[in-house]
Amino acid sequence: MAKQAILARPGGLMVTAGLSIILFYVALAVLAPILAPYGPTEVSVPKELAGRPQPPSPEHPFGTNELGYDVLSRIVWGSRVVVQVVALSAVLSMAVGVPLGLVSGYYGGPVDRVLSLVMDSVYAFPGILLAIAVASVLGPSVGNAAISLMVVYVPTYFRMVRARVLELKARPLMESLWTAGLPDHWIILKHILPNVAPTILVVFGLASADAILTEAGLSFFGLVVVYPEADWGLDLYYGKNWLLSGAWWLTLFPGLAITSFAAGFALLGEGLARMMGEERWS
Amino acid sequence: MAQKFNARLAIAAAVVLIIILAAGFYLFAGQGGEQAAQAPTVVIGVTDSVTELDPATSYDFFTWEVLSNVMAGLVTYDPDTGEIVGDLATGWEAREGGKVWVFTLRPDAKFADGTPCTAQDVVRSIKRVMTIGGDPSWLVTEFVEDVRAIDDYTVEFRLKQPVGYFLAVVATIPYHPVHPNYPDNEPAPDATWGGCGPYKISEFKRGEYIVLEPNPYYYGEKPKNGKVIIKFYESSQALRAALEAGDIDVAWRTLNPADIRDLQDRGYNVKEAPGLFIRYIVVKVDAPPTDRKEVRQALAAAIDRQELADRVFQGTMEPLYSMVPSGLWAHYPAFKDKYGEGANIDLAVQLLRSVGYDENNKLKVELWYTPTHYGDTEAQLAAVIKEQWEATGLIEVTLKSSEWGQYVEQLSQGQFMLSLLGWYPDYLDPDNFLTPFLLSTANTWTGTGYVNPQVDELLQQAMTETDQETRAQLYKQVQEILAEDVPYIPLLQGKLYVVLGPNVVNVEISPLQFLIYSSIEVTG
Amino acid sequence: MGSLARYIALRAALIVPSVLILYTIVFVVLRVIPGDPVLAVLGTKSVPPEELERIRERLGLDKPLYQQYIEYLMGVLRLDFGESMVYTGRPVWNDIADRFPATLELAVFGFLASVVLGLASGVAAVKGRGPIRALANFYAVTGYTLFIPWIGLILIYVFAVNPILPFRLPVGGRISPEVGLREVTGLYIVDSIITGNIPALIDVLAHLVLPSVTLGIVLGSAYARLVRSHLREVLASEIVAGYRARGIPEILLLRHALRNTMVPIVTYMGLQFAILLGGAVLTETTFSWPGLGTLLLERIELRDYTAIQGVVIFFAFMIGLVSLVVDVIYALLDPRIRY
Amino acid sequence: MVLKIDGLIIEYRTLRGPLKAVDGVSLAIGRGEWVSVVGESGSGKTTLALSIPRLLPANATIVGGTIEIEGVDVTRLGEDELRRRVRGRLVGVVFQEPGATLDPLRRVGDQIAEALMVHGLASTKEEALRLAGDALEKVGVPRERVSSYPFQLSGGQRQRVAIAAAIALEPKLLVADEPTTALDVVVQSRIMDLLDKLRDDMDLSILLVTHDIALAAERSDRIAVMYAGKLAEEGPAGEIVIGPLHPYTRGLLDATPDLWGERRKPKPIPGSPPDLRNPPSGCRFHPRCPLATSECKEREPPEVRESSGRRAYCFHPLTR
Amino acid sequence: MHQLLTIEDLKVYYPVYGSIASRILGKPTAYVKAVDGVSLAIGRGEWVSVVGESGSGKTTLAKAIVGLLKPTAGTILFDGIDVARLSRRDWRRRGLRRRIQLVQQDPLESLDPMMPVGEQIREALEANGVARGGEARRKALEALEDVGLTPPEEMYKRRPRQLSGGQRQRVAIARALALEPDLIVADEPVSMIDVSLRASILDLLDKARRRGTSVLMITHDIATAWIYSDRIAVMYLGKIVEEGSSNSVARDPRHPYTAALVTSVPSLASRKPPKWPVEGEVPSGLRIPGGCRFHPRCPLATSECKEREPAETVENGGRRYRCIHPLPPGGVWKPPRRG
Repeated sequence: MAKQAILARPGGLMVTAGLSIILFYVALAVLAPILAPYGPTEVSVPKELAGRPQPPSPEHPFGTNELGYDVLSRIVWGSRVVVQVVALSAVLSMAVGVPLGLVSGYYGGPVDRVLSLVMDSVYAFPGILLAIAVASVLGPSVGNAAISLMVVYVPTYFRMVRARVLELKARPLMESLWTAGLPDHWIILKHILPNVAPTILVVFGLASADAILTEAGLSFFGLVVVYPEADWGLDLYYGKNWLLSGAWWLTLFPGLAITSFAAGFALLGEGLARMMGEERWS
Repeated sequence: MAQKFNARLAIAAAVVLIIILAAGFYLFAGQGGEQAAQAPTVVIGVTDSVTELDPATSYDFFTWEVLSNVMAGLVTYDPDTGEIVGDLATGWEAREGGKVWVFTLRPDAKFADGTPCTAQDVVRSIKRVMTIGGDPSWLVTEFVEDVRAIDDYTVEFRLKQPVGYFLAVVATIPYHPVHPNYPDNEPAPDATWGGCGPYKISEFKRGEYIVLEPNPYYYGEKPKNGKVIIKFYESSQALRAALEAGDIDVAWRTLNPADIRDLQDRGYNVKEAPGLFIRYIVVKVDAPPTDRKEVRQALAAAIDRQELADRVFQGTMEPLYSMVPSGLWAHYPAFKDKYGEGANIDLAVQLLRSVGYDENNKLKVELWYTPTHYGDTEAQLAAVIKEQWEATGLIEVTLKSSEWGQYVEQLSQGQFMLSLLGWYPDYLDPDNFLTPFLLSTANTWTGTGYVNPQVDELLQQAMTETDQETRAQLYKQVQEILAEDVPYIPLLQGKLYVVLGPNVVNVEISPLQFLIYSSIEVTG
Repeated sequence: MGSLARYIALRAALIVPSVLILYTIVFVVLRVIPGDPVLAVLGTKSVPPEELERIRERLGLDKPLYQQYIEYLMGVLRLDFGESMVYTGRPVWNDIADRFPATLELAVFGFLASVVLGLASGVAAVKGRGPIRALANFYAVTGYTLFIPWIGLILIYVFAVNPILPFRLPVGGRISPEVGLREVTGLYIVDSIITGNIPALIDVLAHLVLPSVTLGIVLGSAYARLVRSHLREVLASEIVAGYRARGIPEILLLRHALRNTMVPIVTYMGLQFAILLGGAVLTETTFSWPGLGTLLLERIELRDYTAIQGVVIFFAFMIGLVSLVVDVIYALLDPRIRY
Repeated sequence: MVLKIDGLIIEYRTLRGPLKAVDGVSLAIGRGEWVSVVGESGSGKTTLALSIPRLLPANATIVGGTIEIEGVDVTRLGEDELRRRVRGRLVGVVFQEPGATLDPLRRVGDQIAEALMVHGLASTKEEALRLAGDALEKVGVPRERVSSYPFQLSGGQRQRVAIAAAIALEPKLLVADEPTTALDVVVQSRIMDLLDKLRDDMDLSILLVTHDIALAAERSDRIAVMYAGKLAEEGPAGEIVIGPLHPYTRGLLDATPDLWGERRKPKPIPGSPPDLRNPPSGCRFHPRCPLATSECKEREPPEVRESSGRRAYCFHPLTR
Repeated sequence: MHQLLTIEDLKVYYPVYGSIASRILGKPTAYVKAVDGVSLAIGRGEWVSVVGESGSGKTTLAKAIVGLLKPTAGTILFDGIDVARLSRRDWRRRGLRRRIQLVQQDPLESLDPMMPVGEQIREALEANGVARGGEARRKALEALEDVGLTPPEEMYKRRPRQLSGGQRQRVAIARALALEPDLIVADEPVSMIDVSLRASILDLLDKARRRGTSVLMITHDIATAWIYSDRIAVMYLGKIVEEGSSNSVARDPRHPYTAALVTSVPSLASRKPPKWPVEGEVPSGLRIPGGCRFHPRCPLATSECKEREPAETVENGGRRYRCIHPLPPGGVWKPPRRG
């Protein structure tokens, strides 16, 4: 497939846009010390102004919060937390969900039935509630937030991978592999996994979009980092207290960051799905 | 199929139509609402909630406020002078050196359905509290040996030991008589029979609202309004928005400081009253590094309370230099005397250096806070304290947080080096601001580990003493030791704010910090 | 229909294991949390320690964990969800019964809003022209990434605080107590209709607008996405080719296509219900909606074990029930389904 | 002439560039005549068939030529006119897997009746259902089946119902796009019998698209052989199978096993069909043609016409 | 003749879950008797075709032979081993996977789209211990060249999508042949292939047969079967109704069903028998008619056919059929008139 044609393919524009957004935020996270104009908890306005949020100005394009912290800088620094949590949780969820899904789907049997029942039960439960429950056990930290998200998204990967494996198993391909005399582990690793990989990529995009929102929810309830550390959801939580006093910038910008980053992943996932012609993802 | 489709369309159309109708209603509600009101109704908004409408089990500030408006106790506080005055009781007498208390009741007290309220009701209610053994029952069981009705209008309490401030204890909610309908030995969390106070509960929708109407048989002054509705909001923003949208007349507990100031700037009438709510840091004295007195003193010295009040609370709290809040009679600002008013960085640095800390060997401390229990400003409070301590150049602060349910357990297990906490008094006496914190047998819940036999003795002495002058003297000594030993660093004292909608002309707050609903007057 | 009844019974029986799984998860999770319901309520009150012990004993917290696990489970079998650990003597069931109607009302209207929005934009994403189509597509893909508290705040700002419409919508709660609604079912819409209280009905609907629209906007995008892809698929199918070849007008064709589209989407609605409940939690906090989600959050903070367990079991049960109902609806929509 | 296609060119826009699926095809069908278009996959036969009721996918455009049905040039008609005058009314269509065109959620009678009402052939639902029943009877399905859902019918009945739906409006032309590819020979033969009967009963013209030249030869009056978007040869069925003019037709015949002919191994045509995005120059068949000369590579082949109306496009037409 | 494969009274029944409830419970409501007592033998180097309509059970038969399905009853003796009873592991361990190869209908579906086709041949060689490493690669290249995919180095690297349909089927055959099997089971190997290319694919199988490999071809195309095979077995509803040398079965059938089949095949020939009429369609395997299973459609059926299952008649020369009223020699030319 010609590289230059990626934009012309169905979903190509979406994938490109999504990837750009994701890369933008990842770059922001990596380069935060260079890019952020101020430290996340640096009182960047004169002390007499530090009691009230200051509106956007040339020095502070996104304004400052009530403690005199620069909102733009906090969004830049906050991206580190979000990127870490989402990346870590995606890796963890895949590491658990994908192999389980592969094996469970491939071999079937009573283990598969029990595993599916457990995963389905968890999957059917509102993810944000589950994440909150787990996160409040573990206490606020990036690692703990990632684990909480993992609990929510392992079933997602598991179910998708398993469903895809079952789909593959029903195809003539599998009969051809069995009759070719290939051993099971080889079939799983060399044939099923590569064929499931696009699905995993799609699920990665869609689940990560959702994970960002769940992370924001956890953060909103103070379950990811401890203030004054910067994190979008937490900043939005405190920022909203000033909305009615007119300090809209404390609400608008963190919210935009959350939504746009999540949208990046959504575009990636959906774009990939369309590219592969498989649009039916729940 | 076609029919089904049309049915669906019809439903959709109906929904749209109803929404348009609703819109229209709201458009004209302004005009319509005014003529309808004859007995003015007051709508109060709070972010609190009413938990259990049973004085035997409820033990939170706001439920007590509501109960205090629907019930009457033996004694109460005069809103103007702050003195304890009779309410159901017309007189009382302390006998046997404060071990036996006898109250004489007024004969005209009646419950909201006209049932007279007698000494037997008082006795039964208090015994009920003791039997049920709910959360606040210790307020009775700690003090009262026995209670009995001598006749229909005389109640006698026999205490376990003489208590100088027993009247302040009797003023608390568990001592308020309840309607005979309340079952004797089981709690009635949803009961609305109430007591014999100025209001009766006409409707209670948990988590949504409670409606109070005047008790027609109330012996005291008639309320200045026809009905009180209290609506519960999830957040202070919602509360504020409701006020601005005109959904409520009075915005009561708890608006964010920022919103109070902002509403004031926008011309809302904001009523301010001194408050008895205090904020302080619990210091763990039995583990390094805060086991060294110099370290604790340095931490206390480096605090700039005014900055905290201004930057975090927009001036809605005041600096506090003792655990006993100013305004209460035994208040003595011991920390101001010892460490000065602002941040005493020099002293802090000197103290820290004296125990071997320097720029290369900084004092490392952990400060814990709980993010929501004390409102949304808590994280900012911690952040600014961190700034202040780190301004010494010799301290490195790590902030940690856990949510309330976990926080209190960790606290009581002494897991926190430094932790932010707050305190509402159970009864209005300096004892309630000192004993629970400093008496070594009573302060285990704070996890401080503070034990000082001298303090224990002083507090015991003050408890049984009935002379206020002598007690004040004893409490002053305790507060001086507090500033020296620093098991707690008092930070701030709350002020109370009621933001009034345009129609509200008067509102009063009782010395116990309760809003007196009957005092709220609205125009039109 | 006998087989349908048998099927329903079977499906209902299948709810049990998943309720059990969630109860177990929650029980384990709760008991490893440091935290204590007794301290959460009394922790900063000067309650004597022996008093605290006594209360713990009364709540059964001194018993071994397995005993607590089994006793609660046995209770649930008798439909007894236990008493709250923080509100003395108050059965958890009462809390659930109080709050559930609110959540149900929000869920139903949020669901309606999301279906309306999702259908409209899903169709627009396929059949619309130019910018409308692009916009609908964009919404379909990214709509669900709107953070509920954020979009809720924006709606509050725009429709209640600085209203762009000539009237304000209420920002919180389910009803203005002034309208004096007599409660029958707890579902205020139903109550106001059966008591004939028109002002109350209008008031309740007005209170529902912002929360359900918030929920609808976010959840609608999922439907939009599904409608879009299934509709495209159906429109490209032989079925539609057949209709087209018979000269059936586009509008009728779209109607038939939509019905075929709805079949797979209805199955999805069962799962969506869980997301709906999750979204309702955030919506409830944003709009002071006294529902089960806020109850759960409240009680998690207070470590009210019985209440949390009760709500989770109830949620799990509801989700099971809804997916059952969805499956039955599915059968009604699709004549091919046999039990 | 019921149908007259002249110089038709249809282009598809695809991701990897445009392709001409039909390139200058002319074809006519008279009343009651059965013409079969034979070709392999990618020959453009389906595109040609579906262009008649203008049912091509959105990425296909008629670039040139005309399609006249009963004197109406459908390439000039708007979507609305096509719907009202052409589809279903002048041209009925039977697709591959005819049963799949039935809406699984609706009763078959409703589906047929709907078309009748939309086109104003019935004014009431009852009348429409009655006519739908008539149509079912014409294809040999009991009229009670109007109230059945497709899933309640057997596979063969579904095919017949689909055909009934296509002829219910009494069109002049029936376009059948490989309606029997997925079917077994026994069923195929019965469906063909049905089409034959309908042709007689209704004086219907039939355009059958198939890859099976034997099937075409058995059933149709005339055969048009397509290769790579172009017509290779067209003429009376009998003449074509006995003595094809075009080497491709010959190849096709030799590659087809014939149970009642000589028992010999079929001969494959060497090579494979071309990529239409990048078709061979000159005669498109030349890379696979045993008779190809340099001329074939360079120029488009001329039309060879015979008095019988037979025509072929070849430099080196075979002789009998 | 020494038979390579001997199938004895093979039965393969599929459970049918007629309702969702039965699926949940795992209790089939019925069984489809896809293969219902089939006996068939294939000699070394022999080409046998099984011909039947869809639903006749011919594909199930193929799957059972290659060990993809566990037969319900009966034996499949392959070179003396009863493969019907072997576990999947035993199939591999005893080297049967190499010796019996399957060629499927749709090469696009049976090849892994993600792997270069050469690698797919190579992994089969390695998995069956035919060759390893560079040797395996060399053999894979050879196999590609053998089936006419040149240049093999270039073709080795291609993925299935980069090949035409005919080329893909060549790959599938190359993989099968590379393992030098004793038996190739080809399930409709050319039905998805363009007419002009079919012969070239079948020729590959024919070449292998001439080298001593037995071929079992499953097809619905009796004309092709007639040309290529030594013997033809005609299946109807899970039973072989007629079997014999391909010329005799295809041109001079004894069974009325075979007669209907062969007379329905379109032909260009000037002289061909008139069509034999049959009624209705192949019934579902769930409701197999009693007696002779063809009787409801048979133009020659009598009441006897309804009652008695016809026994197998074996003629001299090994031809056998199950019919109470078999056609006389040449009888296919005289179809009965039906009223």
